[in-house]
Amino acid sequence: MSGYYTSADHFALLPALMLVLFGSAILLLEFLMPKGPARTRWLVGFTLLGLASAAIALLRQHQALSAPGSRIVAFSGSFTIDSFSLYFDWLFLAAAAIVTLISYRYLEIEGEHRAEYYGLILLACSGMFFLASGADLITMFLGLELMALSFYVLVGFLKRERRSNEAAIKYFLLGSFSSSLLAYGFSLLYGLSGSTNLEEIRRAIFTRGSLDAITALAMATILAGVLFKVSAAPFHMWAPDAYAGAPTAVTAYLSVASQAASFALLLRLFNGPLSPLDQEWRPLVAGVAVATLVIGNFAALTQENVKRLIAYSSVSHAGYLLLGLVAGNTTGLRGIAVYLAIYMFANLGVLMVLIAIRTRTSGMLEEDLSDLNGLGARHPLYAAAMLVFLLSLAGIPPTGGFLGKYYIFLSLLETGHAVLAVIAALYVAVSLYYYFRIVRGMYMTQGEPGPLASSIGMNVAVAISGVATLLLGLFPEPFLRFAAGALVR
Amino acid sequence: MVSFLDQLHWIPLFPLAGAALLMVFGPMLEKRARALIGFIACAAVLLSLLWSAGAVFELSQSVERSFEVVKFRWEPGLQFRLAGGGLAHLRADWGFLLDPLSAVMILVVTGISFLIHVYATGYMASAGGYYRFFGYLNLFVFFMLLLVMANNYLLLFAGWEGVGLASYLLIGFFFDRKAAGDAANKAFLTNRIADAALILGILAIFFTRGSVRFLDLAAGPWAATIALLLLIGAMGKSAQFPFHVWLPDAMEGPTPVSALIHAATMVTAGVYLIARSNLVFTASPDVANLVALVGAISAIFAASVALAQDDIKRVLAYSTISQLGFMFLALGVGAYWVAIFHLFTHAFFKALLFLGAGSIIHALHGEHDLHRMGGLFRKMPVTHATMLIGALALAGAPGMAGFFSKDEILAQLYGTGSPALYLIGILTSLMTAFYMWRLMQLAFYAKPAHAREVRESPLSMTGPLVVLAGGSVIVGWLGLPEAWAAGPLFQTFQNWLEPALGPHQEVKAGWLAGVAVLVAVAGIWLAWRFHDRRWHGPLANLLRNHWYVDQLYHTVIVRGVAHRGGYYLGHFDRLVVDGGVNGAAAFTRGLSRLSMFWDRWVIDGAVRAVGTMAKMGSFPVRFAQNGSVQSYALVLIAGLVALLWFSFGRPV
Amino acid sequence: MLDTFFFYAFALLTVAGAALAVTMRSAVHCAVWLIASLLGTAGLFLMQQAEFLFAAQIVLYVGGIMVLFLFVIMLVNLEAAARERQMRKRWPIALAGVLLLAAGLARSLEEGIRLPAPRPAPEAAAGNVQQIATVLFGEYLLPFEVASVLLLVAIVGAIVMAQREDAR
Amino acid sequence: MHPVTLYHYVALSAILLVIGVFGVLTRRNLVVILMSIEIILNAVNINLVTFSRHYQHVTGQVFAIFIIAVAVAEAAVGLGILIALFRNQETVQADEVNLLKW
Repeated sequence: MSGYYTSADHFALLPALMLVLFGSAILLLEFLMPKGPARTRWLVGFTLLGLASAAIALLRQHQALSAPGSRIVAFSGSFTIDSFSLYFDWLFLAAAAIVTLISYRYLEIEGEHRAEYYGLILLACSGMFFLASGADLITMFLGLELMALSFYVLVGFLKRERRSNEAAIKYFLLGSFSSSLLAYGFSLLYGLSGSTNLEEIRRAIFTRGSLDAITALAMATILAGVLFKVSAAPFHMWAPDAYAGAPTAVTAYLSVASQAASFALLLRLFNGPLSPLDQEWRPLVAGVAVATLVIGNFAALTQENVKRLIAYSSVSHAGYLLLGLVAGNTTGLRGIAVYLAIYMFANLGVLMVLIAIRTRTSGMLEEDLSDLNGLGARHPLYAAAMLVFLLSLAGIPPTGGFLGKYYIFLSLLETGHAVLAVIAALYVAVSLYYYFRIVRGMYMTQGEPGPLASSIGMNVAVAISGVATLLLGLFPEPFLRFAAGALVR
Repeated sequence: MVSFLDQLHWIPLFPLAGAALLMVFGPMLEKRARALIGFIACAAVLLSLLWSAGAVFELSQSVERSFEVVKFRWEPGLQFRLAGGGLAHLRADWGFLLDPLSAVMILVVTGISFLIHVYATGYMASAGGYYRFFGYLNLFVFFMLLLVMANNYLLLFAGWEGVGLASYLLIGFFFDRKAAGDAANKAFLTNRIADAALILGILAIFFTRGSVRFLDLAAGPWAATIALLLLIGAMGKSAQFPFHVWLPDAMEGPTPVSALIHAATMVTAGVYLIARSNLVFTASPDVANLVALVGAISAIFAASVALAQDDIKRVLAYSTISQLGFMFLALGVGAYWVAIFHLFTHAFFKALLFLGAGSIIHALHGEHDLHRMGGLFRKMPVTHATMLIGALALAGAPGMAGFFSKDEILAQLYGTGSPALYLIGILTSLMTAFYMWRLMQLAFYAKPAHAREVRESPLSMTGPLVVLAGGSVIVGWLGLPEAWAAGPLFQTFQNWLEPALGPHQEVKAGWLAGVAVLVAVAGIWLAWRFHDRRWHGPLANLLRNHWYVDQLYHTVIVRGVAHRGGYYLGHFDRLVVDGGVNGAAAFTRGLSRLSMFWDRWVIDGAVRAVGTMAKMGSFPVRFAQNGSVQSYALVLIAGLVALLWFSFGRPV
Repeated sequence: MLDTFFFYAFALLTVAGAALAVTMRSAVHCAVWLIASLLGTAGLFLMQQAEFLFAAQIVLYVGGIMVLFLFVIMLVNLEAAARERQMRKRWPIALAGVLLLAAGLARSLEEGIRLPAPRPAPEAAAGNVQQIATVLFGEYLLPFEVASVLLLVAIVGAIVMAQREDAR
Repeated sequence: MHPVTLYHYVALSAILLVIGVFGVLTRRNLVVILMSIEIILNAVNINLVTFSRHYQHVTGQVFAIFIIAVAVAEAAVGLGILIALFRNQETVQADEVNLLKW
């Protein structure tokens, strides 16, 4: 009975612990610091410091796990550090760091620059760590809730804005509703196996053999709960509203980090406890994936609000990612890993350019397509970066986005889902239409010149995302090797 | 000593560096040293041209006629299970291949690009955004070279999409015209649908053969599927029926762009792709027949539309579609080298014609309407002389480049024993000669329909015209049938391509050339006779008014008719006298109008309808998002119920 | 027999309380009926020898959460809202959805629930609270810590959201 | 009377789930919707305790404790958001919150 906090536990926990410590400390720190513009810079610096220390701890874990297939099991088996969790942890850290960089000027403009914002960013990130490393229903559920609760508050952070309020309440209601359904499914899983450990549940379900009605209920409720989190149709309806109403920096965080964490949950569950039922859930997920592609792409076609457009495009990306799960083989899982990372940089990039063109005078939270008009002349480098991000989202080589889709398509062919591959390829063509509405606005429309809210942090973030998007497409090999080990043990 | 062949990758890198330089320093140079922008752009392409020439020369000296340079591994070589059950490593490289086929392509691309860059320094001299234009143009050359030099399908696809992007940016370059932006979008989107097929085709190649390298390609399984998917991809890029709708609209771009991208290089990528994949096409005769069919339809259809166009660039655009159709015809009957030969000659005279048209438009301050030109042949002697050569080459006048390549295609069509295809080829040739000469008549020899002071274009523009005109005369002599003139020089082309595209078969029927000449002469004569006639009569007017509801052309026609009404009245007697012959001409015109009607309303309409339907489909999805949080919750529960009942429904 | 009686009594309280909680007009009444339902559940916990949860249910849920609810109800002055329509206009559609869900649940349960046999229980030397403590601080130490962070986030979130603007 | 079995408890839980879902889908009042979510979580707890009894260990009960913690946290945050919303819009009716749509 190893019920106590051992050094191995400590080693495993350290990155998440760092985030929690810094996240809590920053709340206290606010009172110690003088008011004024210097304070906000300190907040950003302190947050980055927290992320950096988590990164150092993560790097040490990385070194400890250099042997393929090795893993650290801690806390009586409820917490696992393996290549899977490490991969996702790096994604979360990168997303949090970039979001911190782009938040500075945005919060200044909105006049909501507060320590709680950064604290919640860090705490949400720690929740994602627990989610990705959880090997136990309870740990995963709490990690999920930790992340989700932080996001509910972050989405409503501009509390003087009606849209932000509304987005928060909608996201909160639907999110906790779906969480409660997920919890119901978890309770049934526990009932069917007598354990909360994922591996033991898998064994119990495996020995049950065929799918009986109560197992079907558990599977359906869990599917609904998890598919909600990844914003797959028809559980996606929170996404456009929450994305549109949230502060844009939070939209960025939500659309990449929360999405990635939810996929971590999805993969852990469906390749773990529910893997004996794959014959049953595969067609369901395939159906959901196609519905997601159709709805996401079609709804985006005529959107005028860029954030809603990006929301629907995220929905459609969730569809591609789910197709990787449908294929479910090595190539498909690698495809998901690669896709998530590439999508992260591109989507963050699009939203950060949106933040950069935001001015104090524009008032409302609304980001119209027309706001981007003439960006090509106003700020050629931002426009070029935006073009690269959009090309990546549209999956055009040689940007990174192409590779993600390429792997997903290949995995579909490999597992004999040729029809799904054709559908997916056709929807890539559709998606180009709405991405290029943005491009057309930037390059082929006259816009009004106005000041840009650029800051050093913003420029750094744009540079990082842009270079990452290009490099992932041009010389993806080192990254692909890293990702290849991530999802396959 | 530097070996050009070993450092092959520099060929595309020069234009890339040029594009990067222009994009970063362009805004600065635009204000201070405009000339330097043009110089950088031209120099980048010139370096690339010289390097290509060196590399091709070295290749011609070596015994091995295919040379690969692999710079980086693009894909990490993951294990992958193939259709046949075997394991393969997923692998694609940043690798470049120089073989006889890509050698021809890079020479065409860099050579024509260089001339057009030089021309553009004159043509765009007064346009805004000078650095952007040359930056995009260099970027295009980079992607085009990537396309033709890639050693695998995946890298080819990267270039393929890249040229699409560059073409998009260039078509929409004059974005203060709304039509330009629309045309850019249309071009990119139409292509993208075809590209979906192409990427599936590439995946299928990998999935069945375990490699996407060109040199590993073999006939093998799934040949027909792969060939079909590649064909659809090629049809998009090469603007073949019914994907051709984007090309005429793409003429909204600056004229040098039309010449380079939409006539000489990018649109031939489809032909290149099929020639490159000739093994799978040879292995699936049904798809090969389909290629020929697509080519035949495109050739005759586009030629008939070109008969009645009034916009000088649109005549040339439809002519391009038609000539690409010819190339597809040749590909379809398995005469790959002939298709590449025609691609080669066509690049010269079509670029020449476009640049000549650009010279006229430049001189007339943006006038595109043929009926408002005329009388230019004295005022623009160089443009006239070179255009004349280009027109004769395209019409197939004996001795010109177009004559040899087109005659060879016709001979091959005849030789493969399909009289229908041969007949279509002949008819298309007739129409080609007709619309080309009509263009020449209206632009140069008709009475001036304008009162502007017209000046010959500057040397930077006429220089390239002269060079291209020279090319249009001589390059045809490189691919003569042995029966006409045997000798290493006269068969350079087929001998050069033999290692890449297989041995060539000669069709021995001397009278075919006679027919071709006859047809060309007939077409030119008809055009000379009837170029300025308009068919009058109630039916014609009715049809004309009906077909020209299109707003864009409506104003042009109404103004045109009002302007020239008196002129036509004066010639009424002549019309009556020539009634009989006129009837035939009228019939041709009617046919042409019918084709155009079909094109503008049915094909284009169908494309638009698909777009509109997609947008219409958007609204129900969006309106379901009604803002009420409980509706969302209800949909969520509906989803849950569906999942639940579906999982019950499956056999336990 | 007594067990059966108590089960049905508590079950009735739980279900009726829940049903009234979602149908009563005034939010205060809803809250009161929800408390009744939660108390019924607490009784059910007691019947299943979950003494600790019984206490937690009463202290945390009834004492904590529901008081919070009542506070908020007073704060936002819901009595005005109580005079409005309480159901959505399209509630019959929702009802249809709920019925389909109920049918699905019934379908799942009609086969009965087949569970693996429990492993031979270890000596129940300790009482319920002690057992829970052992498991909570042993096997579930990490979730316990995560829960504390979760509550921290909840506190921060509630403060951020509910704080008046002029307070700073 | 039948003896009370595990089945009865699970069925009871299912009934509570349905009631909770009904509340979420139909009530206009956001506070009552929140309460309905609490009912669903309560249903989860009944399940957990019941299964815990079946297996004769306390894992399920521990899980239930965590569910209660989550319920507390959700209630706190949810009510906070609700108050912020009420300050700006003077309403707690779900269907009057529909600025964001389409």
